[in-house]
Amino acid sequence: MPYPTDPAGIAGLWIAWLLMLMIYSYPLYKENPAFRFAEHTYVGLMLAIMLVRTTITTTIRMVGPPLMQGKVWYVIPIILGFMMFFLLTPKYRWISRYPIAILVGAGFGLGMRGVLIPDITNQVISTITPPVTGAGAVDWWNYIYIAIGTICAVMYFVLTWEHRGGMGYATRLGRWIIMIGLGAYFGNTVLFRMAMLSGRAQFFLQVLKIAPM
Amino acid sequence: MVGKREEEDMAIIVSGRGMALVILVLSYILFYIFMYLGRKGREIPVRTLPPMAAIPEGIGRAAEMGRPVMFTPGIAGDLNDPTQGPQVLAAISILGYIARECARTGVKLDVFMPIPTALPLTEETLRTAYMAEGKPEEFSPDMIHFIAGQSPYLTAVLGYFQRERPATNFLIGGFYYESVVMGEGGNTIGAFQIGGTANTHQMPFLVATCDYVLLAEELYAAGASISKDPDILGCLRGEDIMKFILIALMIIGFILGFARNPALINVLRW
Amino acid sequence: MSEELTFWEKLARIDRRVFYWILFIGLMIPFIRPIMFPISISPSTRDLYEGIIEMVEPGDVVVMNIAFGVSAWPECMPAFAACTKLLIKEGAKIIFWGAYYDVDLSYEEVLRRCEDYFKDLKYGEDYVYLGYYPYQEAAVAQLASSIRSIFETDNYGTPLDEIPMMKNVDKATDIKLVLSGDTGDVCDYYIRQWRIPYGVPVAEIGIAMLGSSYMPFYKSGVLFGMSVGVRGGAELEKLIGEPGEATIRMGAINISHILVIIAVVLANIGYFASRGRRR
Amino acid sequence: MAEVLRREVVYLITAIVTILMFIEFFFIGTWNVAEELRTWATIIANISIALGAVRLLAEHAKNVQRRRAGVWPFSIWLWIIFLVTLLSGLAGYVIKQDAMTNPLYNWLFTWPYTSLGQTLYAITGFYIFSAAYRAFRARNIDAALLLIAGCFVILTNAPIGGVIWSGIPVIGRWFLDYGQVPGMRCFLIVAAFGMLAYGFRALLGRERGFYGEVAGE
Repeated sequence: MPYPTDPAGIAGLWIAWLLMLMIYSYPLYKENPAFRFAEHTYVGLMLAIMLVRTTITTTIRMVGPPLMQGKVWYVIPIILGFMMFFLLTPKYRWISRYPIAILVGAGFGLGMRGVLIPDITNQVISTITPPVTGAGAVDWWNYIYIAIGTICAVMYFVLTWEHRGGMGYATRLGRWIIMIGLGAYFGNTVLFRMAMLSGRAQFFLQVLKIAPM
Repeated sequence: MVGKREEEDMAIIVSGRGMALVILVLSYILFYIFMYLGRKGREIPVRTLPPMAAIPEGIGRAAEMGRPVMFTPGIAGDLNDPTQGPQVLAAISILGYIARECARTGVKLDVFMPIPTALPLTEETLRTAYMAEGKPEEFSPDMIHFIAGQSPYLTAVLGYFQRERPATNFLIGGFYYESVVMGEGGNTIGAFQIGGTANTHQMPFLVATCDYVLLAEELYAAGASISKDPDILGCLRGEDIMKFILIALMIIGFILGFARNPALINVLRW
Repeated sequence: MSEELTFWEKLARIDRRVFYWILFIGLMIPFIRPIMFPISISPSTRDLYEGIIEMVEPGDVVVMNIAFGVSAWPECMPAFAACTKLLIKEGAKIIFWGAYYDVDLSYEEVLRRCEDYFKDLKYGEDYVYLGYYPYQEAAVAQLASSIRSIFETDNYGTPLDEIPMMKNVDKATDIKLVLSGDTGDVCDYYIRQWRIPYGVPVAEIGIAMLGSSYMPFYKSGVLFGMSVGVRGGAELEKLIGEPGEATIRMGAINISHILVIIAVVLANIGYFASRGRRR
Repeated sequence: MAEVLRREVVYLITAIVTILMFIEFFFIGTWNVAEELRTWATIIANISIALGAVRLLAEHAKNVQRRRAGVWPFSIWLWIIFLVTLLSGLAGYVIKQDAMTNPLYNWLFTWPYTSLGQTLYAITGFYIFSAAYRAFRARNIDAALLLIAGCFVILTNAPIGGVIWSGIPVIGRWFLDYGQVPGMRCFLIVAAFGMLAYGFRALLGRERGFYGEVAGE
């Protein structure tokens, strides 16, 4: 955002800056009331923005027009939606199971039918697809590494048989290969977290007009 | 490439999705068979998991040093959450085992529980464990420290590490970033640590800070090996057979790959 | 406990807050005095860039899915803005929608960052903003079968049939491609409900960790390209020839990553040194 | 009868919805029921987001009611800021069909909310750095492999890695483009089967965590 010029914007900028310092007083100093204040501010804001955007306005948007067009049965999902709130009353909690049943059914139905091709067959196909014609030794090495690595790593997750004999060696290799995967994941996590933190360091300077906004 | 809805003569199954249907149906049949066998009393063993084997070692260490043991399932999810819930449930099963070991050796156990919905179950599990070891009087609800909210929870656990210096920490369950902080805190006081989670984003931190880690499905298997739930164990056996089938397919395909024979790939694309 | 501490043991006892301060101050340096090094382009980013150029013809309708919150702007926004610019250059018509409740602000930020590009475009003819849909697989699946069953109107209440660019667009098959900027697993939903059943090309422009978890999808051709976090953003900025926020931020990435490496190396030297002594 | 309504009927609905989704995917034909159900599920999910919020707000109301030491003033503040934001957003929606048009809501959203969100999200950066120094040790082969791969990737992601030694990005890129693939692919495959098993148990009514049955009753 450009450096604001109106008073409300300038006030907002400095309040945002102060709230940031209040949060970072926790790691940089210790837990204190300022941190708690800022944390509670965030939760209050988040809940309100969430409710405004989701439950209230989006429901009206999704259900309003069809009801206007005379599709009366759109009342049913609304009633089902509000039946969820019985989850909060121990005695009538079972009523909330009906909407949950639809959510769970749709969620698992879509999820299970969805994972079969991209997560299973496509992965097997990709593992056993040899490099294109004219590929060099490096490509063949990568083909062998990925195929053997995947086989051993999947074998590592065989959980109801003891890993004895040859399988023991394969699964040990499998675990190492999983560790290499997690290592790369770790490297990417560091990138993500540091990018986020650098954004805050930049903002710290921007408000003080040391860095350009 | 990917199957589109091309209406073929006499075809019932959408093209390109046949293999997916085969995998789905085959998996379900296998799950059902082994769940059925499990319920009939057939024992399905879970392979030796080094982290589980290390639990008595960790508790023995605490007994030697005369210090307590800490357990926490992380704050990632509520029991009702379809991805985090099963992890917390498995963790609570493992807690039952830990509690029995602690009761037997007389080691003090502290449980940090940030999930309100899991509180009753935790209490029940601990009570049962102490009862099973014949020491119901040693159980007290004060062993369970309930702290809501991520940062108060973190502060409480770190403070506890400094004060009580637990000999062994169990960080098993559904974790968010608290895994880094607690893993580090436990390391600094020289605790023996056993971790476990199915959240990929926290696995690297647990591996880097813990002595033993239960990865992904291992967590569920460990939980089931203690709770002896025939449904979960039966499904695990079924999953394993499917994994063997996939492994066999990959080995065949890998060898065919050197000959550039696309037969298997074409079958999988059916 | 009272025995003499070695150098390494003393070093290991430094208060953790010291590290926090070092890091926070270290991160500020590059914003005052930029540290720039050439950036190489990774294959997944290049595939994303070339894929868009190859596939998108002027007039094609493209979906930009905003599935990251305001909180992930520093990581996701540069790549997202760069892709928007590229799509506009290619003449695509863009549908924006999002699965995060704070999507409104993110959408406004995209418009602001690509101001120069949007000023010649007309809302409703060249781009449209449909707003928020619930973070659910069912919603994404339903968007694939009928956009109108989730969004009867655009975000400002205009019925979709009255919006010129939406007239003949209702199903996944009417969409040329989907670019999803994620912090969570929404792209999984697009893979399962758009890519596989309808064959719509999908690419990921999310946080860096997804660069690992989605790598198998990219390798198996399910995703046609992938931009990895802020680094991907910097690469895209280089490819479209407009160095921006991500490029500047690479300076801070340099500093912080070097600090992390030094920390890990020092810690492990100390660990092995003191372990050797104990034996 | 009541028992049947509470359990079996519920499991039956779950199973029917799940199977409908399968049929639509695998078999040729038009399946309007499945589409209608998905719209319903979306609306239900959208309404139920409020559930978490209601729970949290009730928790804070309780804090105030019981004057929980050190917490209740913050809980009051949370309620105040919640109500102000909610009402201003609704005012904007009622007047101009768009909550963002209310200046107060827009201001709260643009400044405090954005800043706090980014700040809280970034805090882990600190923890990772100190943990890198104080805890990430190559204590066994697993951790050693993880750290080696991790360090190369870290240096590859930062452009400076290639300046230090030109071999770093080559090795790091190998880890990113090939080295991590089998491990991550294995997670995909294993998680997919895990989901099939979990969903199958849900289909049979033998997995009940999400109905709130485990958490007591």
